[in-house]
Amino acid sequence: SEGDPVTAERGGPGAKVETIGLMVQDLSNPFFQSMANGVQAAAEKIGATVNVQDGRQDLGAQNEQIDAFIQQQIDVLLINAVDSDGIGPAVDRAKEAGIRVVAVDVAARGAEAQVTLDNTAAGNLACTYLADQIGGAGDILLINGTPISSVQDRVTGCKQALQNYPQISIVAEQNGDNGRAEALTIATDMLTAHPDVKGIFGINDPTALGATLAAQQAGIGGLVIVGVDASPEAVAELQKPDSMFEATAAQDPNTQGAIALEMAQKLFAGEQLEEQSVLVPTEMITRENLAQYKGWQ
Amino acid sequence: MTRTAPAGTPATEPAERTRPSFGQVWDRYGILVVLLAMVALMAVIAPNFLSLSNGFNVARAVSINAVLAAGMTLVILTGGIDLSVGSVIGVSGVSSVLLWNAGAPAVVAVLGGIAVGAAAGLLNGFLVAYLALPAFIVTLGALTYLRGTAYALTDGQPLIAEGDLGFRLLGNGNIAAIPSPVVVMVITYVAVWFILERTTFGRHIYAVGGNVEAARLAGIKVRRVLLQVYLLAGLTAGLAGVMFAARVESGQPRAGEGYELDAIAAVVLGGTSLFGGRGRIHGTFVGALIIGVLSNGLVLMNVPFFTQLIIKGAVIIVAVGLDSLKNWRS
Amino acid sequence: MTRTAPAGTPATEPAERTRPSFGQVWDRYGILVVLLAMVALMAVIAPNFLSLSNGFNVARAVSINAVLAAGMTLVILTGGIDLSVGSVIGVSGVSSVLLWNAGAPAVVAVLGGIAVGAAAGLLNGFLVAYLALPAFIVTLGALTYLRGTAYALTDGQPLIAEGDLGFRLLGNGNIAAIPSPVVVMVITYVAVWFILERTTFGRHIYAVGGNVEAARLAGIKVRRVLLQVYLLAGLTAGLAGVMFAARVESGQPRAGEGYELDAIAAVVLGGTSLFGGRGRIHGTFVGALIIGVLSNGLVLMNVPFFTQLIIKGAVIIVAVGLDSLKNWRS
Amino acid sequence: MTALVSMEGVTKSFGGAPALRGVDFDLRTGEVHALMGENGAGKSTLMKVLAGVHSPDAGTIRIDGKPVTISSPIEATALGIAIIHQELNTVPDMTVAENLALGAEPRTRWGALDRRRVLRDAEEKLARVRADIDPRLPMRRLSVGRQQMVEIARALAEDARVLVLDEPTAALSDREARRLFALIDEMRAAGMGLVYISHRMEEVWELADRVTVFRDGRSVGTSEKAEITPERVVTQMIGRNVEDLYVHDDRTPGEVVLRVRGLTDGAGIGPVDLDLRAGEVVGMVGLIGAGRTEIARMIYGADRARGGTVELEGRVLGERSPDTSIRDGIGLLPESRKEQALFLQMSIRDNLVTSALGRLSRLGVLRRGAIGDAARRQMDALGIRTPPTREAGHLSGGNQQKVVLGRWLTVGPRVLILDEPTRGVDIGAKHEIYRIINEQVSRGVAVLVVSSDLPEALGISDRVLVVRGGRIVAELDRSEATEEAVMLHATGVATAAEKNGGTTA
Ligand SMILES: Nc1ncnc2c1ncn2[C@@H]1O[C@H](COP(=O)(O)OP(=O)(O)OP(=O)(O)O)[C@@H](O)[C@H]1O
Ligand SMILES: Nc1ncnc2c1ncn2[C@@H]1O[C@H](COP(=O)(O)OP(=O)(O)OP(=O)(O)O)[C@@H](O)[C@H]1O
Ligand SMILES: [Mg+2]
Ligand SMILES: [Mg+2]
Repeated sequence: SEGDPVTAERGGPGAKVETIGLMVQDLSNPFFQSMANGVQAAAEKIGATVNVQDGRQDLGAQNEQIDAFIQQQIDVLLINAVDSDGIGPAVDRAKEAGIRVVAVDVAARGAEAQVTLDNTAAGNLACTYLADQIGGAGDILLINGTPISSVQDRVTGCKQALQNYPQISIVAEQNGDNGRAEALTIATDMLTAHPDVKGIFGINDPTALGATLAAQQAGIGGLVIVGVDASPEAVAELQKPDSMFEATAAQDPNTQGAIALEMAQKLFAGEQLEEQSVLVPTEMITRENLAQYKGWQ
Repeated sequence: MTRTAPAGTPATEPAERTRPSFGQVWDRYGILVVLLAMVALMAVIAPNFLSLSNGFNVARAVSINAVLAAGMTLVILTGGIDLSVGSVIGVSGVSSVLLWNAGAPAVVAVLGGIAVGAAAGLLNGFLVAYLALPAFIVTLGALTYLRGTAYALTDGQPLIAEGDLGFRLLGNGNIAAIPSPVVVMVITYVAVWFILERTTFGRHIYAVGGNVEAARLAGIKVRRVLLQVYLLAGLTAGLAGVMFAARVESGQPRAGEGYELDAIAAVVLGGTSLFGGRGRIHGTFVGALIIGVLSNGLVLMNVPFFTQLIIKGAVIIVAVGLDSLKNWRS
Repeated sequence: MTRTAPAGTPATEPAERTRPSFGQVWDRYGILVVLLAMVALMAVIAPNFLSLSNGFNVARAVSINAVLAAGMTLVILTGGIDLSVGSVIGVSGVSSVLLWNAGAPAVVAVLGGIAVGAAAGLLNGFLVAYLALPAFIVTLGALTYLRGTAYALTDGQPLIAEGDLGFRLLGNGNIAAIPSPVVVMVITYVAVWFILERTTFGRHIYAVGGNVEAARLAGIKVRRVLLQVYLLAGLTAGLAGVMFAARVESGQPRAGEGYELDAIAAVVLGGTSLFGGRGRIHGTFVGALIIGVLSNGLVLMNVPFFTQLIIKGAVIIVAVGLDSLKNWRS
Repeated sequence: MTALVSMEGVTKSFGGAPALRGVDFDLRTGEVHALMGENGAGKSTLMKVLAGVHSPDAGTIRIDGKPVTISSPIEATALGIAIIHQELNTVPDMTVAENLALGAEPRTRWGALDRRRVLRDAEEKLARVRADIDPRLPMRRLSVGRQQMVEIARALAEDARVLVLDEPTAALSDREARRLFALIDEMRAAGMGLVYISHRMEEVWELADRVTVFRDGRSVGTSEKAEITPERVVTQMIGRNVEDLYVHDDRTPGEVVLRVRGLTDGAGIGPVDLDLRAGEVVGMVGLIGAGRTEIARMIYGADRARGGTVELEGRVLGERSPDTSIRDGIGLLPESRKEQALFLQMSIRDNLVTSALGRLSRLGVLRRGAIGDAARRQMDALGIRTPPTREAGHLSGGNQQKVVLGRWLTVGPRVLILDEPTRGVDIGAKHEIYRIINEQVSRGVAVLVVSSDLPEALGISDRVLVVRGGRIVAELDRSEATEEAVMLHATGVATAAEKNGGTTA
């Protein structure tokens, strides 16, 4: 309904995807970089080109990027939205322009199909593990992040899990800005206020690793620190035998990207999808099973 | 050896030539030339850049920053600055959606959102004008507490609009085949242009920015002028916030983060002096377009995001560099 | 008819009194009082606030912003501004870790990181001093392209340090029971204090900021002074970047985002005028502490982060408000 | 003998606008060489070329016959050339001592700043010009006049062979001026060469050994002391002679328009009583720092008064501020036009109408036709012949001053207070300004003139008020107001005398 939308109907039986648009929340996070790599690799196999755009965690920017993609008349759009609902209108515009839209990692209102990580489950798993490790009782710290859909779901999941452990209480919850540095600073302060906590949950690996550093520097030992993502950084940390960073809920952005492209290709060729919504399972990675974990590509 | 001239000839003022020199022309249109050069370049290297629909894309994408920059121009003309406009976008957008969800009619929701922005601006203005606090710090503080307020209003969660948002037209859709945000932007600029060029208030803005002591001694109510200017900046930011909410059909507490810098960049690129007293609103418009064209073109060219940042930074500097060639004449 | 009055007292030079008035005392120590008041408050309401270890936490947390603010003070004293320091932190931190991973000895890695910052500052300085471009825009551009460069250097990935980082001491650990970053901070401030108060260069900085024309006519090489000031700002930012990398023991391309505003806030809270020519380095130090104490205390009290933003914003404004009470005497 | 300094064919233009069109000028040792000419004639520019501030487009400069190129102020200093610029060039936020040391700060053995010597040198320098100013004071605390004395001290300190004084007395009043003239004589005797730029004829007659007149970027002639006559110089300057410079028609003042009683700022200024009648010019004179400006500003409401009343046509005015004063019909032309009056980057037109926009707009919307007419009318009345859209910053001092005055004529107040209305203005412009004042008075406007130019004050006033220590210590009729009489009161000698010897009848 805007400008003169480029509604050249593309795709159809047997059609091959040639141009792919991929939009991610924040390329400065290795997680999304890996996702991009996954899509790139899959795209090369089918000989398509990918235009990757960084949302810089700004919904406004993602809106502009979609309009530019519409302009480019790309075939399919794989979108990892900063906000599931806020992206809705833009997704509609893309569909009107004849672009097939698949949501990756985070749901996107109006997307025709989605591959999402169960972020709630990830948070749930991580905190269950944490709870068990500290013996089902004691105080813990929760390091939250910038309020975007995926982060919120993890926190929700974590709190759900903790409902089964009445003797565990979250004594402090602060925002670590999804990053190592800020997490380090506030974790230092949180540990000062609550030196006797048993564990820490960080909404992603950078956050959890920042907390780990904080504990080390504060000379506090014996904590159980868990994160989410199982990023290379996290794997490296897990390999240190004495690190307090003990586990992380594995997400596989790489495969996610590949699956998303697969679904988009199907849609483009007018085929039916077995399921509109694929939920990538997540598993806890610990020192024990680290060997089996293949990690991100 | 005494040359005598007819009585009363005034001291000839060397610079009194009225025929515009190249320099003066460049002063006026330099930045415009920069824009056109950029458009030409993009047209050649960026696929599908030069098309009506993409023109509208750019205009639509620019509209929010342009509206911000319009209000910012007024503040900067008085020699001040407003760093809080980005956060105002967050608060006002959220407020308008809150109102809508509370069952208020669209008009009320829109006006409510704008009013919130205006209120924030009024407080900035009061602190700057009547308590004589430095604008930079006052609005930096506002940037911080307003963002906090936006989060607090929604408990940190984005706010989903119930039903379809009554004022979505402000962000999406067309008015007479022209994207509606673009229409809003144009109206804003006409209004600001009128204020600056056709009203006493406009003259007073230039006077206060040009020489505040002289303005006071000339009987201008300096404080009131300052108050009104920050009020207007908050108001336009409030409008931008509502436009943002309408565009994404939801209340995003994080909306507008960092937008203040883009707005200021647009103003300065447009040739307005950060020391106040000197500048034109159409320059700001051109400045906003430069930034918009650049972002759009770089995406179309599929430039990696960090390369985009490098290019953007460089272009901003080069643009003012070219523009400031005028200073080289003196 | 001549009315004659009794012999009038000689022209009283209103402000020639040299005995410090209350006002002057407040000028000097006003902001310090604000800090102490805040510490007292925190000591009462924030758990574990008043302890040596937490004192060190605050100092350590403050150190990076404080070092930034030290260099920023020099720039602002000349009437300029440097928005790029936050991004410099990213570039220089990443560079130092790159060097380390490339097998360079710790010292080289550190100096390399600092040099990168200095180089960035040098370019800013050249554009501001010799091409006379507005500092705000030049450094805004630098903020953008330097961030891009930081990403480019690491492909957008955080850079894990190989082995344990040779210069981690700069960010962690102690020197003589004092956290090493705190030691670095103190050295930096002593150095800047000496430059400003005990060298001709320092006088020239104040002169350029106070009245650039007078400085030029007095034979001061204005451009060189400006160049050096931006160079120093880049250098201190580079140092801050290396400290950051050492603290997080990795190269984070996102490091320092938004730090420029905190640094400027510290400078202005410290009583330095954004118009230049007026200010003291110890004020900046106090300003940085105010910000640090506030953040630390709020976290200790586990205040929700959006409430923290609201309080921080308000406190910044109130602090300058109290400080500017001095203006009320005139 | 070869000249100490000789400049030949010096040309300089700014952005295509010529300021100097091939000037020859020479300076001998042991002489005071006066430069005169209209505003914008090029006097300061020539001297800035000599001082290394501007580099000439063409022309040669010789010192002792040897050609030199002077491309920076430092090089000029090195060559023994010192200059006191027309505009104050001080750093307000630095102390007097630091200002005096600026650019040549003494260093300790280790290269650090030698703060003790900075202070010691400052005291010496100030002593040399016999100015009792505390070198520890921030510059901003000094009045314009005292800041000027500091500038003089700084210039004299660099024991130079050539000293240029560009309108040094513009901010000084008689006593300080006298002190300066004494110094000038000493330096001349010591064999220095001095260039003296001024718009005050009297000073030139008194000091100059030679006078060179500038016009339109050219030198139009140099006269030896013997052949200097006012007529000749003035004619060379503006192409005609000004018969009687100070315009003053005989007139009989009307009713008291403005009545001030017990006005004080509670800090050294006042209490002040004074009456202004319709159709009269009252001069306010005194030494620098006497407080004339403060009194004027308090009446207008630019500064808050702590006590006393101001009555306008029998009506007591309450809390005054510039905007209320303008509404009531009081206007003030401030002391320094660049800092307090002019909007340099605005057009002449906008400057002229700034205070009258209320009348020239409807519902806040500008009546552009009316504004254009009003501006054009004023420019004709003032004799400003240049496009109304021209930036005020590009005008010469004289025309700038006329523009500021014109702003008040556009408003048309009942009471007009003029603080140093002809500071730094050339004789032609001065004459026109006096004419305008006279014309206003004839229309029944009451005018209060603060002036440090004593002959001017006496020449145009019907009555003269002498200010000392923030108070009015004497009121003299036009008939009895002689320079001597005024100085007696201004310096306090008169009142002292009266104590031991009755009052004057
Ligand atoms: N820096 C400058 N840039 C542009 N024009 C200038 C500059 N300095 C002087 N001019 C112009 O050069 C001409 C000569 O100026 P100058 O100051 O030498 O005159 P002047 O004789 O000193 O006048 P006055 O008696 O008012 O001081 C004027 O028209 C002035 O506008
Ligand atoms: N900027 C200033 N700051 C502080 N005190 C000032 C300032 N200007 C003037 N004064 C003081 O106010 C008094 C009057 O100063 P001022 O010189 O303005 O009086 P004046 O009679 O108008 O002299 P003139 O007008 O010749 O300068 C003096 O005591 C002076 O020291
Ligand atoms: Mg001059
Ligand atoms: Mg005065």
